[in-house]
Amino acid sequence: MEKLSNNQIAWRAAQDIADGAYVNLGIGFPEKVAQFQPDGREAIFHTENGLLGFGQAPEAGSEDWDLINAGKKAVTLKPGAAFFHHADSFAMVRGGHLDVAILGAYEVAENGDLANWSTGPKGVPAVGGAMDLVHGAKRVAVITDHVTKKGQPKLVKRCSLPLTGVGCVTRVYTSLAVIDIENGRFVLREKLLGLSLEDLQAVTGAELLVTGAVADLVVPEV
Amino acid sequence: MEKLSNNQIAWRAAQDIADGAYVNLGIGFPEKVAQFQPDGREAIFHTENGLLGFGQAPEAGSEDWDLINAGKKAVTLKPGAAFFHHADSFAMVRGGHLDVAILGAYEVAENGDLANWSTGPKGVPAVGGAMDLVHGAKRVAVITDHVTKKGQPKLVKRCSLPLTGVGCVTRVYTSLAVIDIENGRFVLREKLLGLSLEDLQAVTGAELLVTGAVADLVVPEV
Amino acid sequence: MDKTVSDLATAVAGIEDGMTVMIGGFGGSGSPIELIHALIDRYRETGHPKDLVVINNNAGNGHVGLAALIEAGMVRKLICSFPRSADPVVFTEIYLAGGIELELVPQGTLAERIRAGGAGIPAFYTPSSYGTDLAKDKPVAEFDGRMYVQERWLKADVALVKAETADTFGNLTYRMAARNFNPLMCMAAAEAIVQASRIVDAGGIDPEVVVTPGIFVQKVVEVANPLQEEDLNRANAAYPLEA
Amino acid sequence: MDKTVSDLATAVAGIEDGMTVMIGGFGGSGSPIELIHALIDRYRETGHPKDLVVINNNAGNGHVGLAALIEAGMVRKLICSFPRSADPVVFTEIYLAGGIELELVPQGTLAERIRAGGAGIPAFYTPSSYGTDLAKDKPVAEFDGRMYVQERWLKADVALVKAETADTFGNLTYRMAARNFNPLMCMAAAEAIVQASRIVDAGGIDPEVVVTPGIFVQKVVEVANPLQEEDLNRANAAYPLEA
Repeated sequence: MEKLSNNQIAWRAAQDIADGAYVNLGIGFPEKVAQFQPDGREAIFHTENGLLGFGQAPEAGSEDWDLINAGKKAVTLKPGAAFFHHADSFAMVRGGHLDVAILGAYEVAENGDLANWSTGPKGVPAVGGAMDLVHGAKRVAVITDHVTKKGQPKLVKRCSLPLTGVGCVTRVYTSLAVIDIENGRFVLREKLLGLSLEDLQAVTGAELLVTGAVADLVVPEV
Repeated sequence: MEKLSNNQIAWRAAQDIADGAYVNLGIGFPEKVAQFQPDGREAIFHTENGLLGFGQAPEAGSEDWDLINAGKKAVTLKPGAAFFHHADSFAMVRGGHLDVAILGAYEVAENGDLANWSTGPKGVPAVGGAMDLVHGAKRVAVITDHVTKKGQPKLVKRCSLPLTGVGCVTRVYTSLAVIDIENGRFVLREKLLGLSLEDLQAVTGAELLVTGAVADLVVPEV
Repeated sequence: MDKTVSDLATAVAGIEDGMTVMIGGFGGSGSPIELIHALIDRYRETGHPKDLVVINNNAGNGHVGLAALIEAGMVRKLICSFPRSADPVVFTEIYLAGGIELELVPQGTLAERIRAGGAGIPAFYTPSSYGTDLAKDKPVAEFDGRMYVQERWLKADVALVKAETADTFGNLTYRMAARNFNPLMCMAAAEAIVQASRIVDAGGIDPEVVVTPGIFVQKVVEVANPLQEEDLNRANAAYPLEA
Repeated sequence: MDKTVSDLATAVAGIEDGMTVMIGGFGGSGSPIELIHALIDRYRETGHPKDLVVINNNAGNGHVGLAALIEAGMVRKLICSFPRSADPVVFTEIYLAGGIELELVPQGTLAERIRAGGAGIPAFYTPSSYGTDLAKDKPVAEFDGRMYVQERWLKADVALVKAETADTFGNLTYRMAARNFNPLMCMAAAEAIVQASRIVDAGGIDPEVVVTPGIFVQKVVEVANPLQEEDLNRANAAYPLEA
């Protein structure tokens, strides 16, 4: 089955970020979204460790390890940046001041539940800021491959893994489709050109509603 | 009956403030305490409106009305001062970071209750920061005339006026005596030279315990 | 992105009847007098906004700023800690005549309720006011052997804020003790409207010394030489001011 | 008043067995490595302090700083949000062998619990973790139709903090994102012990740009050129460091 690359999923998610939006990108894959801001729009990126308005990574060798993001990667400052402490940082998160948070997922359920912090009782658990982000940002979106590496659906009826948050996700950008969560159901908005609804449904763990036009998910090579 | 002037009461209270102590003085009479710091000691004064380390009033005509204390009087800055917002200011108060708060009183009860914000349902009620101060500072002291203008005791068995705080006062500096509150009782520590215990008890609304030596309350003319 | 608006009238144009309006300042220090006066101008021209719920530490002084807003009859309810001042005649007369509602809140609780509103904390416990008339009907709870009062967050539709320097992204600094409630109110209002003595480009404020990050600010208007309430009152001014 | 102490060993001399110790930093950024290493030195010489409860966002990286403290066997329990790193081998091995207790707290809740400890707020409600395993056995409550989890304050006996500039009164500034948890931990600890890259006289920091007012700080020691955990780990360093 044809599918979008991670870069392409990130590109698609970036198209929905308005100029001047305050955005938090989860550690790892979601960080890619910052690379694909449309021309003429400038989002302001927030990182949990007390910085608004950071830019891309510096050149190797010129890192300043007091200027990092939540993934502990070195970043740079853009004009209009601000530093603050962790309680103020999460006041921004919990207080509903972020316009968008874009996170990765192990599972997203049709009721908006998200599981992205723990794959079970084995190993060392680690949660970071995910449980705060899912209840804070005005819009919580997920970017993810549509299925696991083993081909199992990541969009499911109910999450089987430990939850990050209850009823928090409103949009999912996958390698095959763009899907909103409305009233506890998956609503299909966009799917890859040439991908049938039946084939998409077959790799989705809960029913996909079609309540209006379904647009073609067209993404350039990036 | 001989008694201390307000300046003298303030002087006595000032003697118990250690070098380097963080101190909040209530609006009005308690502000006088700052004038009588013993030589060689420097307390750091906190004001609710977001300033640590202020000094005396500027000369008339050179006031800056953005540099005021909680009583809205113009003050000056001392070296080592810091500005902060109101939530941080009351984090200092409520979080137990102040060493001493010295407040005025309508009534103080032997159980440590304080009434100093309202004389009853008439007029416009106003509380300010008093209810926070009484539950925050490590030591909450009161300075007051020993009796009201009508000669009634201000140190009482139980407060009759609306409370500012419950069981919060630990020491009272009056125009006649220094009295600690311990285990719900007034314990006499110092009284004016020549004032008999009987005469002092007669103007005090609850029993004065004597559990040890009672020192002479000797205060210079100030 | 540029959060600058051209003038005071535009800045306050969206404030509607019945809104909850936080107003920064502690007495006159940090009080956004020009924004308040712009709001009074609008009311005098249009009859709106009225029935406002105003949150401020005080209740105005003399006949300018917040006192003038109350005197104009625009305020239905005031939430404050200390409705007294050198010249509290406006609030006192209207309050004693039953013309305005008052919710009295201890000052530290007021500050913390506003911060909680901005920080997404719907309720918290404080020792302040426990056992007093101001805790009546509030839930209480014991933690580690001590009693506490449960307090709820305070949010607002709009905050009127006075800053010293703003950049076009809305990052703010304040002037000395004029900081007071202003940064908290930026956090707790859906729309923080800021008057700043100067506006600089993004990058014009050192990121280390920003007090209010721009995420908490929606509109910024420049008022280069703001009036001080204390000076106006010493001159016995009343709003509208004589030219 | 002068809160300066002469050297690192003196600064950490009062930390005793069983104490709760907050350690600032987010990963290596803002981590007071020299204070941590001084504490390890003391343990190697005296066998104390041990059985510490440590509060930090992470669990150390490589074999320096917090990781070295854990590796030395001084930590009984860790309270953190994210015990993973580029090289988490020390914590991972000891944890999986049952040698250390872990309390996992969402990062925003961790920050707010520490602030609450410093601000005299014994408990507050947050939406974070509602309905998840991390809210198990915690009280919940509904406010305005939404469910929240009750969280308790966190306090400590001691905080180890890294600052950029300190004055002799303990007023502090930080360097960029090294600020993170450091100002909160100063508030929440009975004794905040600060290493600063430079110490200036009172008056040497503009009162407008102080981030941590001195009231929250008890001891300050100068460490002019502090090590960065990231640099040490890229050099595969382990504590004690080779000369």
